[in-house]
Amino acid sequence: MANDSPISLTVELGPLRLKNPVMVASGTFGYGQEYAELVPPERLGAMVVKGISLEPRSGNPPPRIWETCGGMLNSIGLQNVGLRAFLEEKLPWLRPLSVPVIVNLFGNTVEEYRELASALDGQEGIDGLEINISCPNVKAGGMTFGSDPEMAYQVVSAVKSRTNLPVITKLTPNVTDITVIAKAVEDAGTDILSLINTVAGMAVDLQTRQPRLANVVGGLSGPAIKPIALRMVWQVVQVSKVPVIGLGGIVSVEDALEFLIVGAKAIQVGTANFINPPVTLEIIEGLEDYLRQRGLEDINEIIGTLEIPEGPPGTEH
Amino acid sequence: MANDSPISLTVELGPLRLKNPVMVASGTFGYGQEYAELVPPERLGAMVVKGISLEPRSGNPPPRIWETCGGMLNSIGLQNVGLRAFLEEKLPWLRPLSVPVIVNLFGNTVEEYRELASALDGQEGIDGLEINISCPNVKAGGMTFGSDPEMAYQVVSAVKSRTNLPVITKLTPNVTDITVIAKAVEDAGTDILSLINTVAGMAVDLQTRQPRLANVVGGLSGPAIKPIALRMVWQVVQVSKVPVIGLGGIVSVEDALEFLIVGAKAIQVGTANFINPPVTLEIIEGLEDYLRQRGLEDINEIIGTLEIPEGPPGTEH
Amino acid sequence: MILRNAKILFNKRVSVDLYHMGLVCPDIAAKIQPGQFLMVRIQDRLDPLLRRPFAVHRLYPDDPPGSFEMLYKVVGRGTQLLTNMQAGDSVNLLGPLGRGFRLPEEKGSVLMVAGGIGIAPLPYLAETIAASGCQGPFVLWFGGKTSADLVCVQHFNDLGFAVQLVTEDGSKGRKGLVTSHLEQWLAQQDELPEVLYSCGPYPMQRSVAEMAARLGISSQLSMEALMGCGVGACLSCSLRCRPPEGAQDPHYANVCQDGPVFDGEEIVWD
Amino acid sequence: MILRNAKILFNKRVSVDLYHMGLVCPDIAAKIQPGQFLMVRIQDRLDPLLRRPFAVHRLYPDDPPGSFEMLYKVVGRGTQLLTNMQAGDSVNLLGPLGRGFRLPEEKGSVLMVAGGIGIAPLPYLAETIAASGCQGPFVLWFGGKTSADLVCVQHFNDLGFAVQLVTEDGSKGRKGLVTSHLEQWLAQQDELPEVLYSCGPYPMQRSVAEMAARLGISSQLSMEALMGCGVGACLSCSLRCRPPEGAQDPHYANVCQDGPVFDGEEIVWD
Ligand SMILES: Cc1cc2nc3c(=O)[nH]c(=O)nc-3n(C[C@H](O)[C@H](O)[C@H](O)COP(=O)(O)OP(=O)(O)OC[C@H]3O[C@@H](n4cnc5c(N)ncnc54)[C@H](O)[C@@H]3O)c2cc1C
Ligand SMILES: Cc1cc2nc3c(=O)[nH]c(=O)nc-3n(C[C@H](O)[C@H](O)[C@H](O)COP(=O)(O)OP(=O)(O)OC[C@H]3O[C@@H](n4cnc5c(N)ncnc54)[C@H](O)[C@@H]3O)c2cc1C
Ligand SMILES: Cc1cc2nc3c(=O)[nH]c(=O)nc-3n(C[C@H](O)[C@H](O)[C@H](O)COP(=O)(O)O)c2cc1C
Ligand SMILES: Cc1cc2nc3c(=O)[nH]c(=O)nc-3n(C[C@H](O)[C@H](O)[C@H](O)COP(=O)(O)O)c2cc1C
Ligand code: FES
Ligand code: FES
Repeated sequence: MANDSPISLTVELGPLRLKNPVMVASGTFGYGQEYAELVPPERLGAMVVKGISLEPRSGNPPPRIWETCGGMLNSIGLQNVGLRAFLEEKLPWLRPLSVPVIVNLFGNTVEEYRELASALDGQEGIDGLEINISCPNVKAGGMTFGSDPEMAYQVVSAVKSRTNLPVITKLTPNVTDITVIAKAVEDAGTDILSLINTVAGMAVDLQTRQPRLANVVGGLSGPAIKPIALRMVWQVVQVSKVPVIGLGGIVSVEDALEFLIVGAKAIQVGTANFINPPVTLEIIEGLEDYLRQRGLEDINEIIGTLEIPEGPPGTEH
Repeated sequence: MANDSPISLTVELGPLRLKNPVMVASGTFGYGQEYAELVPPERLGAMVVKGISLEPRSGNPPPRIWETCGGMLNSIGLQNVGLRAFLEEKLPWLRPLSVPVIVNLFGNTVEEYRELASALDGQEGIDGLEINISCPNVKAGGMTFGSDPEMAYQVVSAVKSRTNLPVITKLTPNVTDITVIAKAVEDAGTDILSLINTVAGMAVDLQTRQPRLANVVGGLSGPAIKPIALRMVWQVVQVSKVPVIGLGGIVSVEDALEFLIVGAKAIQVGTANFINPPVTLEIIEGLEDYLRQRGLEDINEIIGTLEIPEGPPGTEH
Repeated sequence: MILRNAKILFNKRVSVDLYHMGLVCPDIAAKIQPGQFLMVRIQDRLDPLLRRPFAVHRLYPDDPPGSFEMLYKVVGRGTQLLTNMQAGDSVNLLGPLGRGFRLPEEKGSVLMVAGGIGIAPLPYLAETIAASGCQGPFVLWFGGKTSADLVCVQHFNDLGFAVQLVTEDGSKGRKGLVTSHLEQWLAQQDELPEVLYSCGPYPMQRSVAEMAARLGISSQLSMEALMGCGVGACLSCSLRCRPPEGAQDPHYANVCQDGPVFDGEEIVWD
Repeated sequence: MILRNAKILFNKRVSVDLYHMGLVCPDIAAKIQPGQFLMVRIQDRLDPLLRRPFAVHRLYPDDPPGSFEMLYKVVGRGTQLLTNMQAGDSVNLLGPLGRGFRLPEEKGSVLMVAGGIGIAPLPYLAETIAASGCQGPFVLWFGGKTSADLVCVQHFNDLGFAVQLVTEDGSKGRKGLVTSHLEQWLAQQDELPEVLYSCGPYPMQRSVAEMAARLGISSQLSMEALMGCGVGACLSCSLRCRPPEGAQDPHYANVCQDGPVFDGEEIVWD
């Protein structure tokens, strides 16, 4: 087909309108500056910045990373500059960019989430919030907010009560039934869901017989987890009324298409940024080519078009 | 060190005594016959055969398998010859072998598990049972037994009530907190725990926009899941009083050692049998070499020797 | 069942996406029958993870001893990697695996049908039949998308085969689907072939099997399936077949063990 | 920050587990400073997954233009794969990255300390210093486990360095740890070097830094860390450092961005 046929990659995620469905995932793209020489932020559908907390956090002691087969473990410990430094030092650089900036946030208590939401609400240059609920609830003995529907509900309600910004809730895969959490945060009013965060994992150094990560357990990301992420996105889109952003192991346009076909309205790229910094740009171009080759003009024509022949689903293996 | 120093790989798993800690995982080694030309079953610590049910099962329609990055998805649907054919056609070949034979079993109801246990109890040539609780409970709307502590408890009690054979309960990783299930089946009297079973996953064919598996969702196995398996084994050994068998993504002696060091008393090899059939024999030799190089004589000297420097565990990432 | 590292003799492109790979492995060469296959581990790393099944395309017992040839088509990651291999490198082979073709009677007339890469196992079968003293006549119907798919035709001519070519785009031989032209041709024969050997994509195999059943020709079809182990241990290579006495329905056979060669009548087609 | 595929000029073994790899990449060669590093993607597959950090060992501006050399030690999967690369192949480079070494004053006397593969970034630094018109004197203390670790000594001699060798097994030079011999040597000097550059394993770096602090020598240490991105985006390459004004404690710097070269005083040692 003619290369000049008009292709639209625009997607609407509730209140959020993106010129293309390709975002960068929190914690894997810094604040945009780090990769700016290779990836002009304006080219992206949206940019999710490193998660921030009310106060600055030192993070975990090193080693914080280990490579596994098809993936990597990280235990950064949510190190970040904290709210004030973010507003004073990072936001000014982000503000002029013509790309939607999503601020990823987390807290140790529901109150911290609430305060963060208030502080970020109405800040010029912020286009949405992504709530990271994969964090230990100190008041609940460190059980993560995201693994309990009730706690997840509280966090999301707290944030929603203090902001008019589009709210994305980011789900953890470390649960028995992710649809239960999805429904809970949907009831709490989240505008959008994003999944998955990292899968808890571990590795051991045979020389020292010590864990590869000082924190012992870390989060597994990268292509190894893609089948898990894709399955969960598919499960969630079937039950949820709000738009879903899919992520987990995406390294190519083919991967991105799998998520869109099962029903994700947008995707995020994380670990792949480290391996191949221009990967997001390649995916954007790849999506246009895919549509062109099939004589399609709008990315929405392929979102959620998974075709299930017949035969009983139901998971047996 | 002298190569003739006496090395002992013998491990005791409660009532089960193995000449070495290397087993083959259910469903990946058939009934032993398939690989016998390359892997003499007698060399193995134990052999877990393909899971059986009361009645024969056709399994899922094809395609049943798809390769992913560092792993594979399968949805065999627990196809098996059924109890009677197993006893009449498979067991006679297994009986004379001087290797502990573990029968992996599953049912759709607690009653089916109970009946299977009774039927297998006291059968000459069977040295233990492994309960696969990663199966949908038809009476509970297809929720898997293994994802609910109460249902898991019932299944294990039912089996224990009908057999004097050592009982291994095999845990599914698709849960929020695997230690809760581990404790439940321990209370129900399981003699041994094995983990992990496959992680639920999915893949899509971009040409057809159909799932790669006719069953849509399948079980992810192979090196990709090793960090998840290792983390769960570590979590379980800390809370459980019964011995733990570790598996999930083991392809080398190094992988096996990681599981032993975190506290598994034995390991199982699954997917790796397909890739490198003699892998179990290589692991057994590798364990001996590892001990020899360190001047150790007994594998038990390394089991559970994980050393955690200081610094707060607690999962943040 | 043998596990061996086999040296690569050559690895050359013979068409757009088709390659010939020559291998030496006397132990396997001595045992493998036409239609049986090998599980090939392309390299000793974990990507790609699983072995890939390939047929023996031709056997060269003598130059050098114990050598044979694979014909492979580049369809994905594994076969792409195969193209990077060079003479002197080695691949790890598991085999011979599965049930191969049964040979025809002394004076049986033989019809072979191939679709695309389905040609792969047939030259070795043809050589064996020719060497078995079978008189023929021998006919090969060979269909492809384009002329680029129609490789090693000369070799069949040399073996005394009458070769009929069909391409979907008409770039060589008759235009259209091999099965429709085959059907017309069979209608015109006053003597039908006694055995029909066929290898190709599922839809082609189905119409070949139905055709053979209608005409009462016994058909042997080499079927494909995605495979995990290749030895009957994983049950992932299922093909729906007629249930044996007393077995439940649906009945799934293992392509790797009960096949890859099946009688047309055994298979229950979607 | 530049991303380029760079052609491999040569890849030769220079010692038991040490290799020299020559690369051409004019854009990077034109910008990279001594002590800065590159994130190397060994191949475009997913195993190994992450890039690996390597220093520029020597720069060859002219033959051919824009070429340089890496010195690498085989310690695991990625470096093992590097050894399979051949002249003509290419690797993907991201760089120049990080903060390199600051050069000394015109008439500054220079002491370099290297432990094992820690020698990697020093020849390029030495060449640059020599070319900067700095008078020296120049001294290199180079320690290894065995003589096999002590490579490219001649090159330092040619640059006018007095080279002191130490091996743990005594197979070459003095026997023992480089730091203990260095300490004795420093005690005997009536003029202390103005700048100390050091690269090596963490324990060596610690004692070098402590030594320098005691004697009031300003030290620049090139530190290592496991790296995810190499550009400051993932925060995985942490090194505990003195907290800046008002920052909380513990303070973790990014080796990839705030380093890899740190002043000895910045670092808080375990
Ligand atoms: C018994 C048997 C014998 C075979 N003999 C030959 C042969 O001689 N020459 C040859 O070129 N091919 C042969 N095949 C097919 C060959 O095994 C596949 O093409 C190959 O495994 C693809 O690997 P890949 O990594 O390149 O593709 P993948 O990346 O694994 O997959 C790419 C595409 O190829 C398809 N594919 C993958 N595996 C198979 C498979 N086993 N069968 C059919 N399609 C598949 C997938 O559906 C996917 O769409 C045979 C298959 C079987 C079962
Ligand atoms: C700024 C910087 C510059 C470097 N320059 C050089 C150089 O010029 N030449 C050279 O040979 N090496 C250099 N290294 C170290 C090199 O990056 C590692 O040896 C390499 O990444 C190991 O990769 P691998 O896949 O072979 O090992 P892996 O399989 O990843 O790991 C094997 C072993 O190597 C250790 N290791 C892995 N990565 C690192 C790392 N980044 N630093 C230290 N140890 C590691 C692991 O702890 C593990 O025990 C440098 C490191 C840094 C941070
Ligand atoms: C180094 C690193 C840091 C991360 N930091 C955050 C974070 O601060 N907040 C968050 O919600 N997710 C964080 N994540 C998770 C990613 O955003 C993403 O959910 C996960 O990595 C899966 O996607 P991927 O496989 O494409 O990397 C981090 C991931 C990595 C690898
Ligand atoms: C093809 C296949 C079939 C399996 N069948 C069974 C089974 O019948 N019962 C069972 O408990 N586990 C079964 N499993 C799970 C494995 O026993 C094992 O728990 C899982 O594959 C993880 O180990 P691995 O990564 O080493 O393969 C099967 C796995 C595969 C790949
Ligand atoms: S491929 Fe495993 S049973 Fe056929
Ligand atoms: S390696 Fe990513 S921040 Fe340094």
